[in-house]
Amino acid sequence: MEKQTSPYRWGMVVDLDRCTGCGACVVACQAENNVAICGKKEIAEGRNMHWLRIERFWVGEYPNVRARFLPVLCQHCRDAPCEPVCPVYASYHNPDGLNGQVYNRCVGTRYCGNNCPYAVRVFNFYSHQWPKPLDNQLSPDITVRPRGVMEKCTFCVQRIRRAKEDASGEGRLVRDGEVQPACAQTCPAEALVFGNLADPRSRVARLVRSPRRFRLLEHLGTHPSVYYLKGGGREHV
Amino acid sequence: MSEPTLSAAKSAVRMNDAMLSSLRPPTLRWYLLAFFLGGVVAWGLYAFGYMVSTDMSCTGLDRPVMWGVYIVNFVFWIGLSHSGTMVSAILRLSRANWRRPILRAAEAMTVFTVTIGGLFPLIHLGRNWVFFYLIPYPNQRGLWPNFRSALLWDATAIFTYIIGSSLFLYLGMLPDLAVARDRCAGWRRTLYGALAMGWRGTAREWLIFQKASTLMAALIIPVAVSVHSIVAWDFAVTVVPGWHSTIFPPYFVIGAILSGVAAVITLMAIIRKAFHLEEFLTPLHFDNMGKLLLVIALLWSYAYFVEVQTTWYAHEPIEWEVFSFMAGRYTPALVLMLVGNSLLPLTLLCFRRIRRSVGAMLVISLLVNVAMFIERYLIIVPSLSHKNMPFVWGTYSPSWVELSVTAGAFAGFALMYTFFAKCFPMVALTDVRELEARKVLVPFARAELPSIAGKEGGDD
Amino acid sequence: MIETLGIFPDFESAGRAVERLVREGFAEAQITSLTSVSYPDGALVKTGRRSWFRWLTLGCFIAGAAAGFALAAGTAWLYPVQTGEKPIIAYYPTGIVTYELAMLFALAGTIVGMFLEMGLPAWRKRPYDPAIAEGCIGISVTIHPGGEAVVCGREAETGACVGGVVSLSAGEQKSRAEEIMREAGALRIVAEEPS
Amino acid sequence: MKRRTFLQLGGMTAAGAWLSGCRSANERLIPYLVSPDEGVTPGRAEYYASACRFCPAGCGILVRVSEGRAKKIEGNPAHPVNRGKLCARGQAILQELYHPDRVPQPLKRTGPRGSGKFTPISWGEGLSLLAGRLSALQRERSTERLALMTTQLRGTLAELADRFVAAFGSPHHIRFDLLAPDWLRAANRRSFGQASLPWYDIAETRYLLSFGADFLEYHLSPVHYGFAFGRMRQGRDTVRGHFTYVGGRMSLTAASADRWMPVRPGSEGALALGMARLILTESLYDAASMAASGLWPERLAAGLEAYDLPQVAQLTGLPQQVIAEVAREFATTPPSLAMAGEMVAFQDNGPEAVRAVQLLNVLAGNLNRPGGVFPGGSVAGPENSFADLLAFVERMRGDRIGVALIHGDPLHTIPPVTGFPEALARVPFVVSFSPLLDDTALQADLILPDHAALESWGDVIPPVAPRGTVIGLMQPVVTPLHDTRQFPEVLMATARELGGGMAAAFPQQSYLEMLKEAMKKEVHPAGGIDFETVWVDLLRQGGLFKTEGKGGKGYRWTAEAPVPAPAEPRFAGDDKRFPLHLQIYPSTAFYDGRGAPLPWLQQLPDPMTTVVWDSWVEINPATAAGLGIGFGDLVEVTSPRGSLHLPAVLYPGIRPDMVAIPMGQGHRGMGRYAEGRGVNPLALLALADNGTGPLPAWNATRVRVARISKEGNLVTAGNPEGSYRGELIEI
Repeated sequence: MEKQTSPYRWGMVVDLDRCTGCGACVVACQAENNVAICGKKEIAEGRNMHWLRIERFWVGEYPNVRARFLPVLCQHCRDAPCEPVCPVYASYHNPDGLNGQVYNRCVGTRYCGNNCPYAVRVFNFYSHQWPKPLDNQLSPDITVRPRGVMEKCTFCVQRIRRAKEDASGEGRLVRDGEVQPACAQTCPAEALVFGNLADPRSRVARLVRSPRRFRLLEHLGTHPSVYYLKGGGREHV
Repeated sequence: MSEPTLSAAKSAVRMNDAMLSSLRPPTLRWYLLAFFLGGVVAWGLYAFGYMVSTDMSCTGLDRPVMWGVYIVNFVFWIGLSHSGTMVSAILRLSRANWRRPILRAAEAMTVFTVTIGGLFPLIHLGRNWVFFYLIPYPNQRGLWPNFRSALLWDATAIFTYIIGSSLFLYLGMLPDLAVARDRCAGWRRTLYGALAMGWRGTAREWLIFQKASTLMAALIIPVAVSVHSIVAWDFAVTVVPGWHSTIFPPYFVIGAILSGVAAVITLMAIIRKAFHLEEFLTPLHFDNMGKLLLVIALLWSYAYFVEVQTTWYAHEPIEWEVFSFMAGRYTPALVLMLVGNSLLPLTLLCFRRIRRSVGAMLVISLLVNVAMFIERYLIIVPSLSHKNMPFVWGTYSPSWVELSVTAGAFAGFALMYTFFAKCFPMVALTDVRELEARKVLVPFARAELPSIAGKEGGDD
Repeated sequence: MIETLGIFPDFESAGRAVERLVREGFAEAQITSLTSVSYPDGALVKTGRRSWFRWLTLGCFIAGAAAGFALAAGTAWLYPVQTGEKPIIAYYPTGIVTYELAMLFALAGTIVGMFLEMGLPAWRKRPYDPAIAEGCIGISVTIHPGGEAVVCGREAETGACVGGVVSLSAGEQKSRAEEIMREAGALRIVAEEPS
Repeated sequence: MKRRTFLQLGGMTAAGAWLSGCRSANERLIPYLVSPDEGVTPGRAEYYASACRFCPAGCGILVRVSEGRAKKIEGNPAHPVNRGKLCARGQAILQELYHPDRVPQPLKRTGPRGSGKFTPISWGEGLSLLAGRLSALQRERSTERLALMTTQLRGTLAELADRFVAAFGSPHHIRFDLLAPDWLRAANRRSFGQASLPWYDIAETRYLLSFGADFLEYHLSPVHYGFAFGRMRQGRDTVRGHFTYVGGRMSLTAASADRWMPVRPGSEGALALGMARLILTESLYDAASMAASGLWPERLAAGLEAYDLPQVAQLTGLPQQVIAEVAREFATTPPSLAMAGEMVAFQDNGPEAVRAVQLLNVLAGNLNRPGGVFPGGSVAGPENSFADLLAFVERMRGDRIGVALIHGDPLHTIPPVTGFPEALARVPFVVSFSPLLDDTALQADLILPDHAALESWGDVIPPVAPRGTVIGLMQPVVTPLHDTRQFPEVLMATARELGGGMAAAFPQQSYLEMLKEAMKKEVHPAGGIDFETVWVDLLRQGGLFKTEGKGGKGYRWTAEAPVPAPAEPRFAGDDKRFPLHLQIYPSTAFYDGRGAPLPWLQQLPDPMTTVVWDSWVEINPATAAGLGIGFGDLVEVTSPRGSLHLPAVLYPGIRPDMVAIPMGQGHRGMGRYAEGRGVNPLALLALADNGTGPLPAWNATRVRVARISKEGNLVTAGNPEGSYRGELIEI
């Protein structure tokens, strides 16, 4: 069996020095991907469905206190801990380096959710409803997930798919910046940059070479495709 | 037919009567018990049905604690199953004669606990109705299950274990079924006759039977070890702090045997009382089981110490966070676990008087199992609560649905066991009678000492 | 094949009967005991010690290993799923599944082999007495119509299976055996109708 | 049919409309085995350009429309304000369109006011009801008894509203917005002689010093400045702009700062002047800039004699060394930039404090230079609408208003201390145009529901844009869902109904026609080019974006401008009974409350506290410990004006003598997601009167806080303990 290969390895760079924590990406993701609306009770129970969250950490004490923001989405690990534990291949890896989630296959063991060190997988504990006419907003490109299945950030795979089809229709590769997930597209400060890590000239590939780069929980050896750039200073000059 | 007149036969009749007393028609109390247990099972089924028909929000699960009491139950029940077959097999191989009255209770327990335990991974699925996606069979989806997943290892191992331990139980019961067949009438005779397969007890049959028993015992032990190792791998192969630990498989196996041995003692005490088997389940048996429990508790304590000591010494931040969270939030449970699994057995079981006291042994063995349930809980829940990302730490407490299903599982086990006890010989009577038949008094100096004639098992 | 079964109240009388039967010339292989508990081999009768069912266990073990390997590795090979940079066939899990299925087959094979070798389940009605369950001991003598020797195991010594009473007719052998057993203290004789 | 005609309206899709869906779904079955991201193309969607009017910033948007339904809102890359970027609020207005509790048709009140009992009526009935009331006023020759109350409208809509009121013969068009930058216009007029709003060149600055200007959240144009902030930080190869924030509460903006100076509330002006004095005495100022502004350093320094370092340190509660350090950095890192924001302006010495900050820009030479501050176009607006509001309240109280037409939700966004709610209750006929039954609509006699933004036409003129003319155009992207009509159309229809001079004031058939005329004036199409073509192009592009040239008059300190002299701050409530300062601030998600009905915004964790679906009060952990308050406890916040019950959030980024409550919640109506949720902190505000009349000093109220119970029912998206354990992930 031949391994499939791909000219793409999608990745993202999150520049924490640019990130202001405003939350635009969170709503963009929710709007793009038919992410369920969760009420107060649901979030109180720890069942928020957001695929992308901004973590806020307090460091130090008043008056020398700092707040640090960390947008966390699926890291699309090259060695994703969620993949091998799924008994039904609902969590799988595609040749573009995306960590996919096939809702139809999912039986809801939630093993992947446990084994994801980044805790970015959300489970449909509830059977979510969109009161009419809010359901008009639901995007036809993306499944509305039924109860009992796991879901997570896909790097807006529907957009990638569209861009790849457009490109292959024109007999070329997807150009840098041609496709962006909703979060990166909307980020006012351009803290999120998406692109093809396999192309050394792409913007992400250039940013990844920054000395400020790091990856979340790097010691676990998951090799995420999401790179972070450390906040530059944030201390007194 | 004329009754045998001589004493050997007489004692055989008496023993048969005593040991098959459980097969007598059920009393009102039995019906009440069965009715009560059936009620609890029905409630558990209702709770499960409620969960399936609404959604999983009725559980206490959340992110990050995506596994809760269902998986605690799974590990606990699979752990319990270890005593039975494994203890019985070890004792058979080591030719401990005192094992004989215990065998059946232990082996039957294995079959039922592993059945209950095996249900829990299915109960806990988000979409139970597509559970068959987990089963490897050629399907239209063109997709086979992912054997990389420890859950598939579980599935195969538990399947093997259910089949193996059922066969082991049946094998041990074969001669007893023949006896029961000969003493019963009506539907029972038909049933036992069919199950006994025409067993007559010829010398040849006995010989092959003994060899098969020994072989089965030898085969089932590695299966039992592998089953609980795989259950441990469900946790150990993850990257969850507190789970990712190399000692988990042996530690889980030891814990499983500990809870299993304790459960056998509990059942011995109950069966002894319920079926008036004081003559066969003597304080000697409790004494020996007590010694076994003591040894296993010692091993468990050692394994736990090693596990915690490594964490403490390494002081890896997130691992240590998980441990301190567990010790902080669940202090009473942690203390109860250490007392029940380690402190009490290690001190009390050193005393012969306590080991020989059925009441004390019942209390200790129950406590061990309470502690083992807590141990499973403390392994699963705190680790998930404080996983790698501090921002999404969470808590978990089981909901009424999960508790009801748990209660239903306990009642279901008790119910199956009660039915089994009513239908099948609860004491391995041919094994016990064999010992009786081969017991001779050997003159030794001024005394006559009891001795067992012949080699155990008739096989080398 | 005619089987005659004597029911003895105790071990001693049964032992006596076997001894006398052997002395009379019945072969060891013709005589067997029916007991509800197991006695050490040779206490009453001697039986061939070799059994073959464990080969079946081994065979099943190997078949199970093959099945397990086919299940884990074969299906992955035939229905490959792209899983990033991981190999299509997972080595370690294949080992586990192979092991478990091998053990499953071995366990099942043991039971099947045991019954096959015992010749159970028996479809033919054979002489039996429920008193055996109550501690009585049955001694059965198998006599072949025509008086030829019983079929012996391969390992039996030459002549071991041919008793002295072989010159008698089947019917005579049967009544001789019954007589011996009664003398030894049999409570009753359960005889099989000649088929 | 309706949808088709609508779509034919001119093919105004942006970025080229193309439909796929030609590919048959049955072409081949896709087995599960094939990764599902191969070979499946979902239907193509169309993008319509429009503009966002949620907050005054006026960003350009693209709406993705599929099968006649709006699916997603994205930033319009062609729009110079937001360049394809968009904030959380802008994306959520989709839910305003599809809100399940929209008012589907005109309603007439049947129960008592506030009871929420209404009867649906037809538009004909509704309009004749309104026209009847208005013609009654005309008959009584008391046309001045009509009042129109709106937010600070701009462009064609403002013109239309003004014309309506003027034609009717009423002087009352009240344009009050709690958060409107009146204070900035007034300060600019006093300091620079021109009221235009500034445009800050944050992207190019090297040292940004913000005095309570939360430009990443709501100040003037958050997306525009958010984009600039990213470039200031990492957009230049060798320079990383430094950012210092001055303010008693660490806002979201302050959280991105390198240095946070938790200054005592009301002393920001003193701090600015202290820095100014230090810059002057150490001769770090930009001599050219001083000269251009006609300022003499020595004379100015003499005027600032009172603000020596020890004195300022004492006033502000900051270490001398820090103040001096920041002052020197600011003066010696050109181009630098000082901004003053709402948190400074809403003190009772705010007007002068804002000017003190502006003085810093003069000293450092930051006026009209890249990386500094420019006048941001010619947008004029009210400079003291608060006074208009108070006068209007006085009129209502005197029963001198007969009909009030209200667009917006003033009952929620005007602090009750102004007397507005009681005064409004005296108005015999109140008309609301709210698309949801908000607080104001609940008190109205007639509701004539407006279209949702995505169903409306309009022009949106951003207050802040880099030089030139920028007019965003709104166009309907879907057919109206309900039987609603756009607010300007209703005004025009009413005028027609009234006839006479009113009808004559509106010669155009529709608002759209009026809009096109206004745009025609702006673009002056060259001869030969049909305006319709230009119009379609404008719609496709999202508006008129002329960013070149027209660089008006720069800022210059006017000769007659006095030296800023912020008085000693005064607060409502004495410091014994009310020991804590109260700061209210616009919520990141809801702005002034208009975002509250949108579930996406309710679900969006507040960036700083991660609270969802609620209000809260932020308390410094040390203060909370002293009061026995734990995280999430229910507390009572009492001001001289009233008290509120709400959960407490222990917030390390706030002064111990201060508490803060976000605005935006506490609606009595506004649909299922907002109703009865949280509290409206405006109820706590008292007015500090410094003798010159009431000022909009919304941050000059003192409160006390007491614990009530453990049951705060507070929900945070982040684990409160884990939020302090960033070291575990090495953040």
